[in-house]
Amino acid sequence: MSLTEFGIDEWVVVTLARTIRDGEIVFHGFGSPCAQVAMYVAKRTHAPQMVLVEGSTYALDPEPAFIPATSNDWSLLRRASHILRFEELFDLAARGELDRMFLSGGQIDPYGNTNVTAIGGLPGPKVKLGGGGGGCNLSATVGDLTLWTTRHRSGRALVEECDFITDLGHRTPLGTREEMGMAGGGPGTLVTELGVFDFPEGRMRLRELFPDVGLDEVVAATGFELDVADDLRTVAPPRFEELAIVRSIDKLGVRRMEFDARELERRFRWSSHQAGCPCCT
Amino acid sequence: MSLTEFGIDEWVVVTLARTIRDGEIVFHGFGSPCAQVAMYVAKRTHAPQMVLVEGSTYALDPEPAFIPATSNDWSLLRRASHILRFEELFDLAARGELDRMFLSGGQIDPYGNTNVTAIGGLPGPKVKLGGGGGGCNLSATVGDLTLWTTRHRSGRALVEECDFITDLGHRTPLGTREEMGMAGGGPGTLVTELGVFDFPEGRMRLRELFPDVGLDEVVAATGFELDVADDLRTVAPPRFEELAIVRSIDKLGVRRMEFDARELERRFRWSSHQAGCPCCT
Amino acid sequence: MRPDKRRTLGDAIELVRDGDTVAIGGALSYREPMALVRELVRQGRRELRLVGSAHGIDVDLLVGAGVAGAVEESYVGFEQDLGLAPAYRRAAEAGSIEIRETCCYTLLQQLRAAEYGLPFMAVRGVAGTGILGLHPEYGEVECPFTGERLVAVPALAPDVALIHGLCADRRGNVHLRRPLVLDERFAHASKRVIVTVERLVDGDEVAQAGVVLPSFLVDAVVEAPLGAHPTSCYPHYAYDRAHLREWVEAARSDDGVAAYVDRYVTCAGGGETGYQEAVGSERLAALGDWETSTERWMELASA
Amino acid sequence: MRPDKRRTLGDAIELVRDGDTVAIGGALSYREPMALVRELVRQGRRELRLVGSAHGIDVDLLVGAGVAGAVEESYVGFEQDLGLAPAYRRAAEAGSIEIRETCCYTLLQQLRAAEYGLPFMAVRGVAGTGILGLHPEYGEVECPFTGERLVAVPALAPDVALIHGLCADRRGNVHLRRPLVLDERFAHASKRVIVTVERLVDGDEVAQAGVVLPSFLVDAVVEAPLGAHPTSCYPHYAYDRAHLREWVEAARSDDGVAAYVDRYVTCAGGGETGYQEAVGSERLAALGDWETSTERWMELASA
Repeated sequence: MSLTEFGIDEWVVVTLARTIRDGEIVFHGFGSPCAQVAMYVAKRTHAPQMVLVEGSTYALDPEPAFIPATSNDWSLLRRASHILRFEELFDLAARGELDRMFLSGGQIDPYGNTNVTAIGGLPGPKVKLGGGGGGCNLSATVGDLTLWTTRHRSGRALVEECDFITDLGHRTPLGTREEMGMAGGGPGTLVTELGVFDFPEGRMRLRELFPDVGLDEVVAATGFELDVADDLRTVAPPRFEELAIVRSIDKLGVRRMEFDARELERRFRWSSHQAGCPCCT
Repeated sequence: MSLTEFGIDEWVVVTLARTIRDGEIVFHGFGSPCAQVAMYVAKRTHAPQMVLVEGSTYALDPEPAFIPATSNDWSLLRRASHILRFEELFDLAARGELDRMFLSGGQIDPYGNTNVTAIGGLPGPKVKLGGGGGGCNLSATVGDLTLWTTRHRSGRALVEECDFITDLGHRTPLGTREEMGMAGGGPGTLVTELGVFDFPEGRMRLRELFPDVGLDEVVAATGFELDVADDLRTVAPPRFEELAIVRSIDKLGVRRMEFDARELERRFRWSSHQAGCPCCT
Repeated sequence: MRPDKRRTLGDAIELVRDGDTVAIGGALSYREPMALVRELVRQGRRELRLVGSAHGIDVDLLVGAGVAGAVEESYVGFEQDLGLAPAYRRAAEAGSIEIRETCCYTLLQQLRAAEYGLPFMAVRGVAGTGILGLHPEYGEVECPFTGERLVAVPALAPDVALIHGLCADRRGNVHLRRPLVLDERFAHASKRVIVTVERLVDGDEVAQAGVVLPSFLVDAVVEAPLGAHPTSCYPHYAYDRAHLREWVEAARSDDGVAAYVDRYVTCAGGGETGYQEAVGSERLAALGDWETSTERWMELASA
Repeated sequence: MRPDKRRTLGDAIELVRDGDTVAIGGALSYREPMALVRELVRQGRRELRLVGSAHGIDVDLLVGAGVAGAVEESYVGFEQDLGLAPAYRRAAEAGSIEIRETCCYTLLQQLRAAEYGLPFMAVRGVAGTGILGLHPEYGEVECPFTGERLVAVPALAPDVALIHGLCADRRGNVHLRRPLVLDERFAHASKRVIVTVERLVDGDEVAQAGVVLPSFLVDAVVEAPLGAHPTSCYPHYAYDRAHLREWVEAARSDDGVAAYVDRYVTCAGGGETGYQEAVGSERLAALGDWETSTERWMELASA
């Protein structure tokens, strides 16, 4: 694919990358190729001083030749400055020094709570999902959370109430983060394949749309009353440099595993004047 | 010195060595040359399967070419199978898996409490001693403690009551070990330059005398009413093999640093028939 | 000399009793003690309570083969690649195993309590999540200094830890390389520790390589080359993604699991030799090629 | 590139403020951050609250030079060899510093609490000892599961940790070799971390040697060859026992301390160059000979 044409997978990755601020210590969970690739994009563009913590090896700032389909693989150690111990990663987070983490979920509610444990809850799940890894505690203390899902359009991802809360958003039935004594900032951004959300006062709000998505589609795909920003915008397009990095780091295309085949058919190209948003093709 | 003649320093070391049982995990504190040399003697004679943990490096089963006068020295790492982390040593002890530790003290009371913090107590010490290192907690949970002092004769070492309790014996003003919930067994043996004590029902009792020491001397040197075993014996003499090991491992003679010069003048030799105790010369 | 802790796979697994709480080392598709897992299946252990962080075929196979009674892992599956763990998912949905899902950090704190000889540890998170509701054994503790109320978790000392390492000596000094995942913590916190290694070597060699688990922690050591297959054991071999796919396909039905177990685990050849014959020696050898070039490694990673 | 954290010794020590709680790495006569200690003396810091495990000349010099206001170490001295720490002892007996003697393990648990982001940790021992009475800040906690009452100790996050390492890169990735003593825990628990190293090297070299303290923990890194002298920094040099003896003799009086400080610390040559000149380059070079033979090492060890 040329650099003048790109897919939603690449755009989502770049959009995730842009939630990272330079200098942050950032962690993606395992089994999270979009977030994983996004971190390399950020590191090589606007956030050279971020500390990139690999999701299962806990390698610091590696330079993998490719991203494998499993997260605990020696290919992800290449040129790492160090490999944190399991304990060190979690302690760093518990004492509030892990600045950002990426979290996804089979279900996400308006407060940004996520369910990666079981559709239908436990016991007696309808679908037993994989589980939350370290998210349950990490989500409580990490400085800032970037959420994402690539299954928004399914209508099953953004729900009024999670069947089970695995990872903490801004508020649970027990109260707010503050009331529960959780020091982390909670979700700041949610990126889906339809648009980008923020969390003013702890509740999800649609902030940006991808140009080939209508507001009505988002409303239809969302299981609760949708807050929409007054100045709803189009998601900023990726830059050539960012796309090039996505493709060079993710040679095997593992980021695409997160998307339905139909979503991957979405193609964007730069308008010739390069000023505004890319057009859908 | 020939192997038919030996000093009290060597005899004390060998006597300490014999308190170690084969297979035990054994630790000496730093600044404890007699205990340190004793552990190598045990390891190379009756306790080949003990795990020898060096006192400040936490090296396991090293084979040093010599014992230096400081405890945290790379010379004590030679041929070690492993070097435990600081945390690992203390956790091992806290969970009750460190079988034996050697402890000394500027003061030792009849229950085996020791003071290595301050003569005269704190604040306002008469003499500020070095401090207890890790003994305060270790003495609570280690399986068995071997105490020693080389200053018994001074009359200041074995006292009715410690001015300050640094390391736990069998009973403190707060109660017994059991009452305080301390899982370790407490002191099993005390070796001094005058004799050997055990702790039946948690109180010190003279069990064995060195052959050149009279009971009256021990009574005079001890600051509390002395319990004496009915079958008071002479300390078993060192074997040639043990002496040879003491001398080969402690080439610099650091064990002697623990003794007054006068004590080092005490010399023993094997009686020609080798049956009984050595005679003083 | 220290006692010789070398055992056969069969003898080592006799240290595991029905109903034991069993900690499994490694993670996901990385250095899982698969030879020991297969031996548990062969010996027909039952009602094991599995604990661990994020795992894959090890737990899925034990659940599928009816060895597990309860699963206290933070994740079981095959990531975005091969998706949910079919046997685990089916058992969970059927209610045939107890799902005690945990969080990596909570488990770490419970292991630390055991390792530190303390009856509990505090955690900052968990409150407000569904995980708390799955664990009536958790409690609460008030900080005597700040008055904060924190979730308290009890010490967890697994009955047995199963770990696959790179090399060891006969006394049980074990060399591992990072990532260590929870292997160290399991070894320190567990009552019994069984280690398989790619190679048994002499004491000097393991000391030179770097001992991570000292012998006094280890009860049995078994030489089991390829003992992590189909997960990776670098630098010896990459993971066998095609074999994992085969498992995931098979595990979609009880019959498929039975056929897999029959073909690979309890196969005629017997033991690990039989397993390796069933997988094929050429294919196993190819997994060692990862280091020859980036292209070769990518090829293996996308097999 | 990551920020360049290289600093001069003088600039680095400006991260330490009067009254700070300062953790000192190393132990006894091993790898203590003596160049930083001497710079604290040169800059005239006051009322520092020192924390650490078993230490020697570092603490004794800081006490002697009037830099320390409180000492929370588990031991200060020169073992059976050179005995009690004269300056520390004199200040303790005169009541001119606060003696907050601790136990290695208690300190570890307090550092762990800070490192784990928890307000307290429990310890098994301490009850029944005099150490408890020195620490009104300790408390008690009841286990929510067993009902046991344990001593609770509050989190201790030192303001600054001072550590001497083998090598580091400019970003602050630091290589240490075992024994690590509490260096790692200090680096994780402290608010600011200052590291001196024998050699500044490039990132590849420190990664190859093995990073023990990753750069994000480290605030300043200073190249200070011989920066642990007169304590050892293997493999570079053994400890200088004769120099320690000289200190112990000097430290028996305030005048002796002043003369030592004048000769070695604030000497005309200035800074560490002046220190090394005062000690003598031939003598310093000789300490590197430990590896030539066992006999030579024994000679150095009994100097």
